Amino acid sequence: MPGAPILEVRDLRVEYATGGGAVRAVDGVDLDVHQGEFVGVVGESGCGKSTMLFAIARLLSPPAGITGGSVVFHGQNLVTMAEKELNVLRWRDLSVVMQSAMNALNPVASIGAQLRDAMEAHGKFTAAQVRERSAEVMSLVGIDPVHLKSYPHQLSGGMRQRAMIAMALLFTPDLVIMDEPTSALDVVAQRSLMLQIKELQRELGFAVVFVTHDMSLVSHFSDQLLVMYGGQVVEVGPTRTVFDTPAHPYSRGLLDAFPSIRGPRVELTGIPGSPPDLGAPPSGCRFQPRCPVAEDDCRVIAPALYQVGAAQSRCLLNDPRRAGAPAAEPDVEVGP
Amino acid sequence: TPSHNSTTTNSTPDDINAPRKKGGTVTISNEQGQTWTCQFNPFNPANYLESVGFVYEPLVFVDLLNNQAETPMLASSYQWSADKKSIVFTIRDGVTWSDGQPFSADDVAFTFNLLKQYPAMDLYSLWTGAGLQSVTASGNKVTMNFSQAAQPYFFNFANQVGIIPKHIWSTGDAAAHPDTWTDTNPVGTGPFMVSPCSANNIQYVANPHYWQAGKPYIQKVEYPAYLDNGPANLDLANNKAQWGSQFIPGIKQFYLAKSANNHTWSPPVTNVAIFPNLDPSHAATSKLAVRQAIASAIDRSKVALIGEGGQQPAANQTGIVTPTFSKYYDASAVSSAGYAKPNTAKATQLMASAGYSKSNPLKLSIITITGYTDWAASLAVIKQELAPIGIDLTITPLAQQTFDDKLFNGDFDLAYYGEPGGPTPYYELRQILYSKNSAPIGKQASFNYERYLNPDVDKLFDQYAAADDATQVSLMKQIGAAMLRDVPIIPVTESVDWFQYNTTDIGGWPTEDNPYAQPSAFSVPDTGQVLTHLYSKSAQ
Amino acid sequence: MTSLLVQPTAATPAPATTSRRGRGGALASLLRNRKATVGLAIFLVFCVLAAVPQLFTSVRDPNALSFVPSQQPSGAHWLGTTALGQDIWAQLVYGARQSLVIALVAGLCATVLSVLIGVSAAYLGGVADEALSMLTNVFLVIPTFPLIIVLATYAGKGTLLVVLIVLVVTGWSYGANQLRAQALSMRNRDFLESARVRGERRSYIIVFEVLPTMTSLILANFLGAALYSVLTAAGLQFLGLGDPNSISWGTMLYWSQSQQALQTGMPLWAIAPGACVALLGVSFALMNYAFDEISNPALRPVRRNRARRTHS
Amino acid sequence: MTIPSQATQAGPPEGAAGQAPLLETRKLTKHFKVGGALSRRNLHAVDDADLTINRKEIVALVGESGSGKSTVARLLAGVYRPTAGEIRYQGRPLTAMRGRRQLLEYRGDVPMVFQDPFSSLNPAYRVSHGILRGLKLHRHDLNRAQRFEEALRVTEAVGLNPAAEILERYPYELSGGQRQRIGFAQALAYRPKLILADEPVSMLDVSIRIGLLNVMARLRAEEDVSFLYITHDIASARYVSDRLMVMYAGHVVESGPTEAVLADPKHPYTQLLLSAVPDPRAPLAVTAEAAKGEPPRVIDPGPGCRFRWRCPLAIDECATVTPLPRPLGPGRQAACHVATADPVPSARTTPVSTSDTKAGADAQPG
Amino acid sequence: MNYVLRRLGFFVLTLWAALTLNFFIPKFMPGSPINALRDRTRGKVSPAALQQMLTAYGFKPHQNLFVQYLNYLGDMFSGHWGVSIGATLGTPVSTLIGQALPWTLGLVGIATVLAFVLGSLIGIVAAWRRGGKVDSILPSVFVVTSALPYFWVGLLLILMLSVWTNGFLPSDFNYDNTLQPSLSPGFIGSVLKHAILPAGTILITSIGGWILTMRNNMITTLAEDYVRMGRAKGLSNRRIMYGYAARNAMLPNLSGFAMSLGFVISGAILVEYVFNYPGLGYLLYNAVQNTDYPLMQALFMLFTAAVLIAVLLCDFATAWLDPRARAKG
Ligand SMILES: Nc1ncnc2c1ncn2[C@@H]1O[C@H](COP(=O)(O)OP(=O)(O)OP(=O)(O)O)[C@@H](O)[C@H]1O
Ligand SMILES: Nc1ncnc2c1ncn2[C@@H]1O[C@H](COP(=O)(O)OP(=O)(O)OP(=O)(O)O)[C@@H](O)[C@H]1O
Ligand SMILES: [Mg+2]
Ligand SMILES: [Mg+2]
Repeated sequence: MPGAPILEVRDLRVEYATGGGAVRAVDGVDLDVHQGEFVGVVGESGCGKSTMLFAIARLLSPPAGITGGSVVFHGQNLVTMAEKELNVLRWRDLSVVMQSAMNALNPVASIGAQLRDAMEAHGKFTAAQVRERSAEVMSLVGIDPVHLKSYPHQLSGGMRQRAMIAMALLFTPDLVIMDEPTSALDVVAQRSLMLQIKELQRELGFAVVFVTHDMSLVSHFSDQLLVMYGGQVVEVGPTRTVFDTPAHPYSRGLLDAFPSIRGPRVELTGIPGSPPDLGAPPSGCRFQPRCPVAEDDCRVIAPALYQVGAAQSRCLLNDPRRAGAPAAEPDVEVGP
Repeated sequence: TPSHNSTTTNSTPDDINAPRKKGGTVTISNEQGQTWTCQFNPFNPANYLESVGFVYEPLVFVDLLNNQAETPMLASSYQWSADKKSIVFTIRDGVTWSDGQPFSADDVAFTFNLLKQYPAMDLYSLWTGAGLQSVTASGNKVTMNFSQAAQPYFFNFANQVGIIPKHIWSTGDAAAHPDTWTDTNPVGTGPFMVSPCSANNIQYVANPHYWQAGKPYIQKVEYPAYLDNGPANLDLANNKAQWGSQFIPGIKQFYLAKSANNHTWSPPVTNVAIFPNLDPSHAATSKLAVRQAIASAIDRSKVALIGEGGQQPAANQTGIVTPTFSKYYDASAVSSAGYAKPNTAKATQLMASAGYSKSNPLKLSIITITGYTDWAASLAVIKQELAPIGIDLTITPLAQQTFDDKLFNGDFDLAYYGEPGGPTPYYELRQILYSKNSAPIGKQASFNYERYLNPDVDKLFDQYAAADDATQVSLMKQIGAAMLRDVPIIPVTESVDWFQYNTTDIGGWPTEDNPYAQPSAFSVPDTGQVLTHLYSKSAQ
Repeated sequence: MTSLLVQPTAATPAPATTSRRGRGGALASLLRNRKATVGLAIFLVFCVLAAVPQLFTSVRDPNALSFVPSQQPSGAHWLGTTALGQDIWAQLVYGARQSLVIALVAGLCATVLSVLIGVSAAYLGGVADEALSMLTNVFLVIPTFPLIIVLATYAGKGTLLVVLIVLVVTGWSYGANQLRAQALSMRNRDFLESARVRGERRSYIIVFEVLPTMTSLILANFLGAALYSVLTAAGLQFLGLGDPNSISWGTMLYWSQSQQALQTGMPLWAIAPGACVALLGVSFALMNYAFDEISNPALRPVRRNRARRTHS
Repeated sequence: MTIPSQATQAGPPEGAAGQAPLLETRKLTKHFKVGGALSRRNLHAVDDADLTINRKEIVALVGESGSGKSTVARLLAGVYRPTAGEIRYQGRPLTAMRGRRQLLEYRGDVPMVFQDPFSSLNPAYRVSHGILRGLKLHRHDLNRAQRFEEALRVTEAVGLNPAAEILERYPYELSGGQRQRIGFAQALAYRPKLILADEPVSMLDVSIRIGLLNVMARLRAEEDVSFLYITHDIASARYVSDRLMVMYAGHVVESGPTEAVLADPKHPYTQLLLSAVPDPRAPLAVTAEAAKGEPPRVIDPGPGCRFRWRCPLAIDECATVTPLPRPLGPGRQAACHVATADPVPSARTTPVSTSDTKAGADAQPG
Repeated sequence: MNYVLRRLGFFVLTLWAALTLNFFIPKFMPGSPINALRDRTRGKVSPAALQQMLTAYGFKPHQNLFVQYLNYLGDMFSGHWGVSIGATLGTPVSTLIGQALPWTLGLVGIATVLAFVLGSLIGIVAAWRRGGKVDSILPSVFVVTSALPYFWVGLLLILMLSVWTNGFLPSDFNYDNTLQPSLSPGFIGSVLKHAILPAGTILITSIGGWILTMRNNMITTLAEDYVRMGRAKGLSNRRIMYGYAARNAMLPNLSGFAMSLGFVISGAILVEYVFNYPGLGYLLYNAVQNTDYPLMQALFMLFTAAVLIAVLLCDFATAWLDPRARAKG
């Protein structure tokens, strides 16, 4: 990837304060996003994907709070930024598409009104300008601008998601954060939306951080793939590398959980057990209780991210010292 | 033929009748529980108290508290026929209506004939009950003919009916339905005129055309609406109002102690009594011994003292209200009947004869009206007094409507109640004891709720109408004796005309020494008398 | 007809049950809540007063006119005596029973009625639902207090029974509406569908599958109905529409008002019974609100957490 | 662990010949009234669906959201009464079953597993509640202790260990996967012949899904249970099912042995569906725009193919004549005027090319 | 349209049901206006005359019940409410109501609306400043005030601000009796002064409920994705607070507000009784005490209609503010 990353996340930590103690939902995540890049983030439900995204956009509200780390966007640390400055930057440079458009759109305001809202928060526009730009972005995502007058509940699921994306593209930001924008949709609709996002990205050149729990969905679209487990990044690398040669047993397990519609029919196993409770994560490697290849010291030693070819993996088995390979620095930064 | 010429009856001290200068304002504090409707139709029983006496005047005023002393009002005199079936009024000259029109005998005849035409207006059933046959005017005379001796009704037709102006009531809305006409701007002969009336206050101003020269002295009367006793009493205590007409709890501390000029005088007028159910279907209360026992056991003065806070006097078993009607009262009969003092021993014995004792008590329930706090307190005392003689009394307070229903239909063992009266005990006792006022259990009785049916007593009442004064007194004593003998009801205390007054600026109030009229603001037409006597000290 | 429905503000029962059971039963979590503990404590105190009033006063017949009237508070009469000569403290103590009985019995009956009507309406659906919700809505919209006054005035002497009936008749509709909405939202829950497919009878499903999941709402409703009953009954008695012979706080208020206690220098006579009504009401309200907090954790008081401080 | 053994096997499994299929529907139709009490409009959720499920067979029913899959399952489970058509169970029409007894028996034979593991268990009860109630209703021969034994057995059979402890828990104490297994255990407790599984895994995480599919396969192999497996995930349908039925807007548009249909989809809708499935193991075949539009809500439809607005191959006839299922090869049927029995030559190499279409999304019937 | 029709249908049906109830309840209750009037005239007037009198005023209890019912329904809708047959015998019911209505509207109406508006605002702010000082004490305080009986608060206020302070504030009636109604500052001042205590009572007892429900709704709404979305869009706090969160949180409260009007009336009766305020509540109390059927029935209908109309308006307001409600129809 050329140039410096537009987004640099370092050692990001987020906790939920609960009655039963702190739940560390994001635990030391590092992430780099370059101009125009498509970064896929996958992981099971509850592994902290949404929390991480909201932390990046500084959208967490109590009881969640960022307890450490930095989010540097265009050279500014969002974590320490004042709300006022943040508001200037939001949506112009960094926009968000949320998991469920039904909930993320204000149910009592028309789509047009919500677009206008966003525009008016970032400058003075005449009514005509607003109308024009709104119609423009709506057409961009393939919705008839007549729907600007519609209310969210009057649109189908797919249209709502598209409208959300249209809204995110109002100012042609540098980075769009997407939290499972397609998970409520049908395969067919999902497919067409994905293609559209990719197309828009090619056209407009923004970078995307795309969260999903469906690994196969991003397989064709993302440049970088980040696999999360239990609040941590367990594997990160170029998408194809991760798919072709998954280094972490969890990634392998995930891949093994997808039956194919074209390949030979083989028996798949999935991953037994269930994800860890982030309030009391298991000692050592977090995946260790479900890991088919776990060894004794996995229970004791918390692995770091180890470089494995073009990717990095958080598995002791990938520890170069263990494998006898030349020692790599643990906790290497993401990216080649 | 006895005739009453009333010019001589007024024997009040001079200073009261001495001429006064005009001026000053009186404020009445008499809780009504509602704001004013500003209707002054004197035949509307819901609000005639605000017009009769103030605006409308009767033919003759009868002073109940002073041996029926009569004051000629719109009639300067009258003459009964010998059989008392006909009466001729001589109508006063020189009276004008408050709108300046002259008053005449025609107006009087018109008034009474209107009552015939609209029975709803005939509040005292003159045409239906009293046997009125015709009312005619000729010159300054008005003649009323009755089908029977009508002397007892004199109080009603001469004293209670306010005379209305023909020239107003024979035109327009008033003529179309005089019974429901609102009469918002009443024209009368009385001392005052309404000006103005609002929901919160009626203001009366002196009638410049008033026929009693120089009267009224007071130039303005304020009659504010009170929704509750509390503020009404407060205004009295603070002398914001001078004329009070309601029960004041703890009157000594709350009212009298506030100022040396605060006074109270509440003359007794009727009885508050225990009404036992005499119908045979009520085994216990229809038993004479039980009633006698109750009558003997109750310490009436204690009830009056504790229950009524001493503001109502004790009653006696004859039902003659004393001292108001002492003339009819036979004290010796009472003591010889053994009711002069409470007698627990005798009562216990009587109960024993009926088969009850302290260990085998008679369970009785007495109904009363919710919210009559003094009655409740009285009953509490009665309950305590009846316990030792073997009566276990349950007090059952009922909502007014429910109480009425049960009382009228005879659905009770004992009821605590009081009935209205009149210028002599005859009126109250006839209501209570006359058999035609009764009805079988389950039917509404008009007054005789205890269902006392005694032809002998009926006869006494029948004779009264045509009888002369002395006979009337004797008849009443005989009726008192029946009360002692049969104990049809058990009078406990005497209910009074509530009256409080302030003498800081206002003089001329009726007092015990000079009871020239019933003093309460809810006694009509007595209010007219009081209002023409009051004067402002500061204006003199 | 559904837009009249007041949507229950409580969270859906599933998470509610979850969070409560999760930490050892409804009672335990109630006890952990400060508002609930205060409410419960007040309630228990009144329960004790109601159960054994004779432990707290030597007076046996608090309505008897046994003392010198209108005394100021003293050692002998802690709160003084009434203008009729009754010991105010004794009346207060003995009065707890009726207020409590009214609260509990009326609350319970009204709740049972709400459950019956609300849940059946939701579950039966169709015409039955239309009819029952119509009924509910009519009772909801009709101004109840005037109705109560009319009923209580005419229905005889305002005995306890009459007051109770009146309270139940007018008090059930709000809860029924809530429960119907809640049950309606559950009607097509998979576990009910599952019971139906299993072959369970309708009655079994309503009683054993639907109701247990609504316990928190039902309990909240009971507390609400109890609060309503306490206040309304006291109001009625205050207006003199109760049984003036009974010993209850509302009746005390009625007597004190009719004897002008405030104006005649006996404020305790009016204030003390009112305070008791208020306290009992407050105890129900506190428990109810605490219940809300327990079933909807979002409402609980938050302390600004450590996390937030790092970047604010 | 049992590999889906019938993977290669086409057509009905053994013992089907001469004997009535386990369950069969004829022209099964369900319409719903929509739009308030006064409205006469009908939503055609399922129209004229013929389907057959044989003994020991897993039939997958796929289709987009709203195509009527759940309605079919509910019709079969007896939750809804069909508007028209017939359901025959072991040769006997369902309508012929009289009384609660017989119906209970049917319910015992054909239980249902629900989609949402989070709401399909009553939160107020321990998870054993549903299983024990089911046993009480359907297994009269068992006493209390035996019922508990049986509950333990089925719990273990779906791979939950230790069964005794898990049965004592409340639903919220279990993970989604565990709850869904309880759902299967409930169904299994009746000793059913056929389990109607309505999207039993779609709410679960991918890592857990496959485990449950394996449970289904094993139950078929070991307990001789047939399944109606409803899903919109064709890959998982392929993984477990013997036969595949594709629904679109209330119609069954294609059916046949799973492998055969996937290898050579006849109906354009099946083709579209297949092309949309992402497959990380295969390279992205197209960059072209996928079909626009969404399946119509079928309210009082006229005649004609309901896919015609989105169909790249639509001809005039499609707008006037409703295509009926036609046999197209062994055990295969498709309801399309255009489809032919010949294999689509390019189907394998460029499976999505056919969906490169400009079908008008706005022309849908409302 | 369908929606409007349905709502109107509900309106008519409920009104009809309430009116019918209203017609029959007094019919089957003991007591009669005649007896009440007898008590009022202290028995001086003969029952026969009273009977005649009431007949003259339109009280005809012996008519065929069904005819009465039809007449009654007709009269209720046509506004021919008849004349009072109770303590205010002969006064047209409409006059009585006309006299009392402005006072109740002015006092109870304004106090209630004020409580709703203020309560909602405080609730919104408290929820927005979640965890702040206000928010931490607020629920406890207002849970307590919302459970206090109206009349007791009234009595306390009277005691503290009137009795103990020697009538610092008037504790009864709507204005000083010595004044004539006019627009003079003296009169208006008197009206306001007389309104302070009763209005304060209503405010104190009813504001808590609004604060709490609004706070709870707001907290729930603030956790919604669209609020977070508003932040993501970089909207100002005010815009999010009022335009996004409060507006949505308000919706469920609207119908609650309409419903609460019913409770307002009950509160009004007690408050007006305690403060002897000559409003509708007091009128009703009197009507009941005096068996004044026409007045009772007209008031009852008025109350029901008022609540219904409020519900209807709130329904339409909700529909106007919430497009989803419109769709549900
Ligand atoms: N309010 C909260 N209080 C406590 N813990 C929370 C809260 N919200 C989320 N969590 C925990 O934080 C963790 C991460 O949640 P998050 O929503 O980020 O997961 P996710 O990966 O986005 O899951 P999904 O795929 O289901 O959206 C979860 O384990 C969850 O239990
Ligand atoms: N009880 C019902 N009343 C009215 N319409 C219904 C009902 N149940 C289903 N429908 C409608 O019938 C159609 C088919 O619904 P169904 O639930 O069978 O679809 P599905 O294929 O299961 O969809 P999904 O994949 O979303 O579960 C839908 O348009 C749905 O709205
Ligand atoms: Mg998420
Ligand atoms: Mg479905």
